[in-house]
Amino acid sequence: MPAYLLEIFVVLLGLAMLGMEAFAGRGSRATIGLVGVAGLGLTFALLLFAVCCPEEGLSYWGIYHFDRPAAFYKGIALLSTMLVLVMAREFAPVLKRYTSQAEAHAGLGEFYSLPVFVCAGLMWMASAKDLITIFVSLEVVTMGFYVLVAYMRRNVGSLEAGVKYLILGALSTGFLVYGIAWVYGVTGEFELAAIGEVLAGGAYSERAALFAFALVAVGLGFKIAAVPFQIWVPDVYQGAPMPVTAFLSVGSKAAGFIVLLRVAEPFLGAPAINGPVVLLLAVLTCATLIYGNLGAIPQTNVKRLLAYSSIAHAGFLLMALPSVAGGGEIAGPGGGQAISFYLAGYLLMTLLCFTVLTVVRAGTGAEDLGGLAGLAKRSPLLAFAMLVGVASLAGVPLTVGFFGKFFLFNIAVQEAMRSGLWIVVSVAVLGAAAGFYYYFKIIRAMYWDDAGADGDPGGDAALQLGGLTRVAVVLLVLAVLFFGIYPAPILGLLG
Amino acid sequence: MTLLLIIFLPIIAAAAIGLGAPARLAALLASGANLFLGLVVALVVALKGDGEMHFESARQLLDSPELTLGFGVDGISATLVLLTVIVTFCAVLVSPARVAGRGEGLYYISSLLIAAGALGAFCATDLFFFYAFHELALIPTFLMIGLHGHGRDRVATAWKITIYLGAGSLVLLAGLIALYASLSPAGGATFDIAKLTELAAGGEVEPGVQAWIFLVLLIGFGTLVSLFPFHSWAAPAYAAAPTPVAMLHAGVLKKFGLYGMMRVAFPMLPEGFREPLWAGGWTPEDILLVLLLGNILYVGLVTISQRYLDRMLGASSVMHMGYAFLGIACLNAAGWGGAVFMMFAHGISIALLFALCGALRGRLDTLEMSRLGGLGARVPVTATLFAFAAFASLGLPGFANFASEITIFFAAFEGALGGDAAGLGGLQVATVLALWGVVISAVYMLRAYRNIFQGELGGDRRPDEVSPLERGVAVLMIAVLLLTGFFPNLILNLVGPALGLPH
Amino acid sequence: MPSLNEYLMVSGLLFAIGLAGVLFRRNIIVIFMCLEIMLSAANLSLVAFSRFSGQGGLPDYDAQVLVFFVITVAAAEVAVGLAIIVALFRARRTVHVEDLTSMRG
Amino acid sequence: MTTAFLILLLPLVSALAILLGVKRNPGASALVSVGSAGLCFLLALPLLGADNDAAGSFTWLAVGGLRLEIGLEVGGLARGMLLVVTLVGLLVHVFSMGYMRDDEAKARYFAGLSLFMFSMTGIVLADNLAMMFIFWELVGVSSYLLIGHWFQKNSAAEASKKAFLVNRIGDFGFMIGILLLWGSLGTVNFGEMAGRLSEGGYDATLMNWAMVCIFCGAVGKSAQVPLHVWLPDAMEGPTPVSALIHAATMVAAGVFMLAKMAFVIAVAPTAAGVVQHVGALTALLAALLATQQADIKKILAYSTLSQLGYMVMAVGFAGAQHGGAAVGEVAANSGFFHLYTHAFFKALLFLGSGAIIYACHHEQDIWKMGGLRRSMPATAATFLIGTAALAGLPPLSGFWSKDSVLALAWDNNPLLFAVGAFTAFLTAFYMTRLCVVVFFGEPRGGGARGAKEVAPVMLAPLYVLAAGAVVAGFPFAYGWFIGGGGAGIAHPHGGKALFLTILIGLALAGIAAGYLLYRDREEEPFPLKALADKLYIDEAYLVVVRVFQDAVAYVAKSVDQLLIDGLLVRGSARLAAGVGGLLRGMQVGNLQGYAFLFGLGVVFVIYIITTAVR
Repeated sequence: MPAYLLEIFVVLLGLAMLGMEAFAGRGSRATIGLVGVAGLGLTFALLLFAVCCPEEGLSYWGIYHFDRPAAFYKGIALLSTMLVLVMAREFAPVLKRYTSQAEAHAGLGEFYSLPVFVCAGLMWMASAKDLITIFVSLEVVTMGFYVLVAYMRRNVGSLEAGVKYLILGALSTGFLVYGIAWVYGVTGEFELAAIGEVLAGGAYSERAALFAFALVAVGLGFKIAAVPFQIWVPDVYQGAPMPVTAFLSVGSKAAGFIVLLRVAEPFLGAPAINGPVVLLLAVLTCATLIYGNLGAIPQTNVKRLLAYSSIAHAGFLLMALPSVAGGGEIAGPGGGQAISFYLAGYLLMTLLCFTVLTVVRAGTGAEDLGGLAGLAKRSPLLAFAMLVGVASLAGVPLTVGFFGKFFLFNIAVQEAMRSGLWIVVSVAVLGAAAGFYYYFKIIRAMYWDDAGADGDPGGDAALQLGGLTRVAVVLLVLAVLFFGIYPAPILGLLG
Repeated sequence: MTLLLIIFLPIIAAAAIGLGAPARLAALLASGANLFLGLVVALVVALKGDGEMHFESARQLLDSPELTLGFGVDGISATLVLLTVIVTFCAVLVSPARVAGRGEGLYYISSLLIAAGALGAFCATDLFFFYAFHELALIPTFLMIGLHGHGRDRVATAWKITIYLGAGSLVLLAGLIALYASLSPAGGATFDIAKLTELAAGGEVEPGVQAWIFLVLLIGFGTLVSLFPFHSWAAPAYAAAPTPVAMLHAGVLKKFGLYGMMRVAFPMLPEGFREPLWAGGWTPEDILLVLLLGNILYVGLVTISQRYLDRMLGASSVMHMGYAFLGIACLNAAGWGGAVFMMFAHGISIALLFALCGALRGRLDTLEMSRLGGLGARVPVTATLFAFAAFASLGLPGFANFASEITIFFAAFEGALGGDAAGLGGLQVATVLALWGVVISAVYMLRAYRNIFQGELGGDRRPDEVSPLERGVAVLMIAVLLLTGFFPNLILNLVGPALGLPH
Repeated sequence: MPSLNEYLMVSGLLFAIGLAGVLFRRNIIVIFMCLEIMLSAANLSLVAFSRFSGQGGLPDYDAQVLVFFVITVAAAEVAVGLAIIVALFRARRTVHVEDLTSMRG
Repeated sequence: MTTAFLILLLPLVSALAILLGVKRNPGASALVSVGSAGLCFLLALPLLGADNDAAGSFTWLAVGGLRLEIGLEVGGLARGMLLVVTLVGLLVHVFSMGYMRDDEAKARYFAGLSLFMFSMTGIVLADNLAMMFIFWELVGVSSYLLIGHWFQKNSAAEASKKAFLVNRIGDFGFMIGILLLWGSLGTVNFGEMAGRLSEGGYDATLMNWAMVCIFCGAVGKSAQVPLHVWLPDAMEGPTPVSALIHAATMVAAGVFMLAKMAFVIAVAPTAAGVVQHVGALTALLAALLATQQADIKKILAYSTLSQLGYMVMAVGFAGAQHGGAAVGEVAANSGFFHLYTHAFFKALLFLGSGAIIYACHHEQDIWKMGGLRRSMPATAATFLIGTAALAGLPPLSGFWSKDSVLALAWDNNPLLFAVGAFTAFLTAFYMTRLCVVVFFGEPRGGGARGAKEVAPVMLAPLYVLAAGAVVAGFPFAYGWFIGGGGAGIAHPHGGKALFLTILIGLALAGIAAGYLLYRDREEEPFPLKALADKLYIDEAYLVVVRVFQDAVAYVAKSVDQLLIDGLLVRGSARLAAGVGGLLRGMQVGNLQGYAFLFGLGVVFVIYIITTAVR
């Protein structure tokens, strides 16, 4: 079956869930989330078995392309959305508290269906190879997030986060569109492949091309949370409902990187402007690594800490970006592969952490490190899951996070050997070392600190978690460890 | 299969404990079985005596880059495997049967994981897993020091060792990547150590580049071995760590860096060691010689001025690493054999010392040496065991430590002054200076022994004797040291054939 | 007919005005309007580029397609944005940005 | 297994047996130890006549180009030395059974003695330097254990530590010397080294350095200046130990080693000069210090030092030329000759002093003794024999050996002869002083008043040693030890009569002076504080240790804590946290501020990318 049916199916699924919210009885509303998970799971199965993967890339109407990377990112979108829905079910009590008091009739159906629409946007984006489609799909995703972030409308933090995200997001959209206009102006094309040809050809204004790239980089830098456009991240992560934070950190970042990979490739591949582009990326990489890793050190709110960590990860991912154009010269996976792999791993470990945090948040109401105190005692499974997730984020070997980081360092070192920009590697090493500190702070809280010491409400009571969540947590732990030893399945998907 | 069993048995046991198996029993079973298997492996390798890899198993995980979950042992790794299984068994034995508060299982899980990491790293035939396994110890060490460590500084110490070693590992990782990337032919990236070594012999990498990569590896590996000036994590961490962790970390895990130098840095960068970093400048060899003297002389002096037994032992283990580096810097078979032997001997002896130190800690109110004294009259058995350990550590003949040190010293002078080579080179000068460390280590060890066990009683302390179990553990390790000290060829014949050196 | 550069200059000016508004105005509604100005500036550039890169006297319609999309997106953004701003006003009784500092650091 | 191996291993077996179980029964431990010593002596006897040098070897350690052997040779000097060691060892064992009868840790003591016998035999039988070094270290540790036998006493604990550490300093040099020889000759086997040297082609400067370094080992072990400080303190150990280890055998190991290395000294003239002068200086200095000591064992200890100085000086003449021919082996033999006569009379004197101390209830101050010749006649008689031998009265053994030592100086270096002769005078003087104060006059302390003659088990060794002290110097006796067919010992080449007159005259003068000055004194009549306080050398060392070791160590520790750990490690951690805090400060929370920063970022990005274009 043609791949684009998947997106259509997902959109229909979202609509169906909205319909359930509107027309189904009160009792069956609780199952909306389950329907979403099941529907997405079905889509995932279709993706794997009915669609994947043609020998050659397919193209429909010139605006929809389907190849291995596209399938890969569709898979990432589907998986992360499924997990976000699982999380959302755990989070429902908190949500209810902040939404339904005034309007008792408003259920949570929207909260389940919006991620599904976002997922459709993400999937479409994976198949977009021209700037127009990219822009539109990106906005579908962003628009969904605006709503999701501000979803808890009785919660000041959520609203504040929503407004900040909205204004800054729109600002970045402005730059992106303006940048796209300039790219078009310089090259006369929207198709990325054609743009690449023009840029490689050399008959254009280099300065204008670079100006265009800078504007696009601003817009996309916002999405991936690269310094200096990261400024929204901590506040929005902190304010947004926990599942949305998770979705933002995975979905939004993945979206940003898919686009950045595609858009940067023509510019990096053009000999005339390659130098400045690489330099700009190096500067952004260093700044992002420093900001993310060092800024995380003093944090005590776990969501905020993970927000800075998300910035840091963007920095690590950026290290590999300069090599996307010349992938053949790299020993080991090339830039695109490495970034994709990392994002897949990042999906697993981040969602693992957020799932645990969601349960803790729902159980104790705490979002700071104190809420995690004594978790090892209250729920050894959750503590261990969090341990694995955090270790993976920190890049401890034999977890998927290490493989990801390894591939990125692999590229960064080889780039440095070629270009002499060792500063990037040095900063990355220091940043990763600092990472041990703030990630292990979480481990410390769970295992060393005693619950109740800081008078947290949860005390020693065991935490409740639903069956589906339990399954998800166990599967995620296993996946993080399994792919930490045997990454071939993921790399195999990438081709 | 045997090797896989050795490596994964502790992991399985750790998982079993995590799922609720009786901790001590599972750990004892696993480490006991490992002790047996380790002996078998060493014996088989020794009998084959051909310097090849044995017990090889490989499962390719990736085609490009070629990544293999592969293990195998030659003489060098077999020696270290032997060291690991012995120390692990002893560490498990001296672990407390019941832990106050929570986390009984953690004691055993962490010992087993550290052991598994070390075993995996020593046996890996793949650069990636060689590196990855070593890091298995990171989190257990952090948790153990923080949860069950000693002293007021334990929290700060746990952070320090974790971040310091984490950073060192990352530097190492960068160096390893640069190494494998520059060696791998286009389109055929591989992590296979044997293949990389072969490629290195082809000599396609420029010597100048080799020198720089070597330097990065030296810093990375050096940090893990506590090479001066990257040593300040070690002594406080060992002092603060619970006994089994200190034993395993100081005794076994630390040897990973040295092993890496021998397995990776030298064979894969055959010209890097003696190539100037810049025209007419220092070579990595010069730097290493200076740094190892820093370990032996400078850290030796630091050791002298320690006031607490545990800190002193920690610093002493840093100091002794200088000799192992010296052996490696000899760049001849004798020196390398001596270095491996040294790793083995030091591993056992420092584990023994930490085991005894742990026994003392449990029975005394302080380990500040100047406040103790005369305990030899109260606890003669403990004193005797400690005397054995101390003399082993300061390099008394009869113990393996002496045999290994003397091998290294002789190796440094092997053929150095005969014929045309009349005159001392840098290595020989360094060796002469390093010899002074023999005096230094006697100073601090005897001072410690005198302050704790000899002289008049300091305060009215009536500690218990070591338990029969601790005594058995100590006797086992002393016996190993004596056996290999009297018959160093037991180890050297195992190591010898595997010493395929660059040049 | 004005040259491409003149269009671009106007467009740039418009963009700058929008940006300045975002940076210096305190009322969220006004900021939002300024953002729309920025999008319009981009649209202007697009149309200009389209006009000048066309062949045979016809503009390149690709760019104009994008302009329509941008307008659509802007409309959607306004809808969502105003909803959020209304919710904010209900909760906080303010639409001034300096009142939104509960999260920082 | 050859006899030599048996002799080597028996004491080890004894020590291990005691350690592993027999120690529960102290009496049995003593018997095991004494038995092994006796057996060794019996086994060593037939070796005297043997002419078979090599006694088998096996590879101890082999890796790469390095091969260290454990090989025994029972030739030349080793034969005599073996007999001295086993004989004196046996006697001391026997004596100890009495002396240590009531000691709490008798088993440990005898285990230590057996360990010492093992180590010492190893030195004697070693056929290469590496093996010798191994046992060299082992005698150090057995000495440490025995000096520190009464470790509950602070002084004993300190003394044992000091002994070990000072020896380690000597061994530091010794090892360097061994390494230099190994590096240049490619072997450490005595025979092979001699062969390589005789082929020529070695670097003379290197040999000088090597020999000086090796001499350091002897300086430490044989307590030569400046490393002599440990020996007087070592008297904290039980007196039989002092007799065996710190008089007769271990301290002589340095001389034995030098004698074995005479072939290197012969090609290293500068080093030979160093050896001679250090020996002479030690002889003189120690004799001077001995004249003012009050502790009976300290006097004997300084006397030992002084005699060791003689021996070292003698061996140092191995490099000297006389009449165009190197005296090499002759000099070694002369030094060794004094070593073995000294072993008899000094062991005798120490055991005698042990008997006295034992009888006086562990009183060691000679001024609290007196009149003991009446209460302990047998001990006094043997002690006087020992004194006469030490003073060099003919025809006792000391006379012959001292003659041959001083003959070398007489022929080669008048200055050193003068020093040696003056030392001989001092020797006679301080020994007479000791005897007069201890045995004559009236008892001055409670211990001396209650003194009774010691048990036969302690007297028997005294008799045997006294006999040895008398006859050991006769040519037939040293023929056994040194080997009749060898190069023999040194005799003065000219002015023989004058030479003898000077020596005998000085000895008699010393005795006379000692008797006249110290007869019927109640206390030291001529207190010379500087000498009594050992010329403040210990204090000087203390300062050196404080300044150069402890202070430097403290500085190193401070640097470690403040600079390396503090500034570099913790400082960078603080820096990271500080920067993190600063960055955190950027997150002002105000949307306007965020937009402004965003704008700044845009400017920054555009600035970078446009300036990067040329």
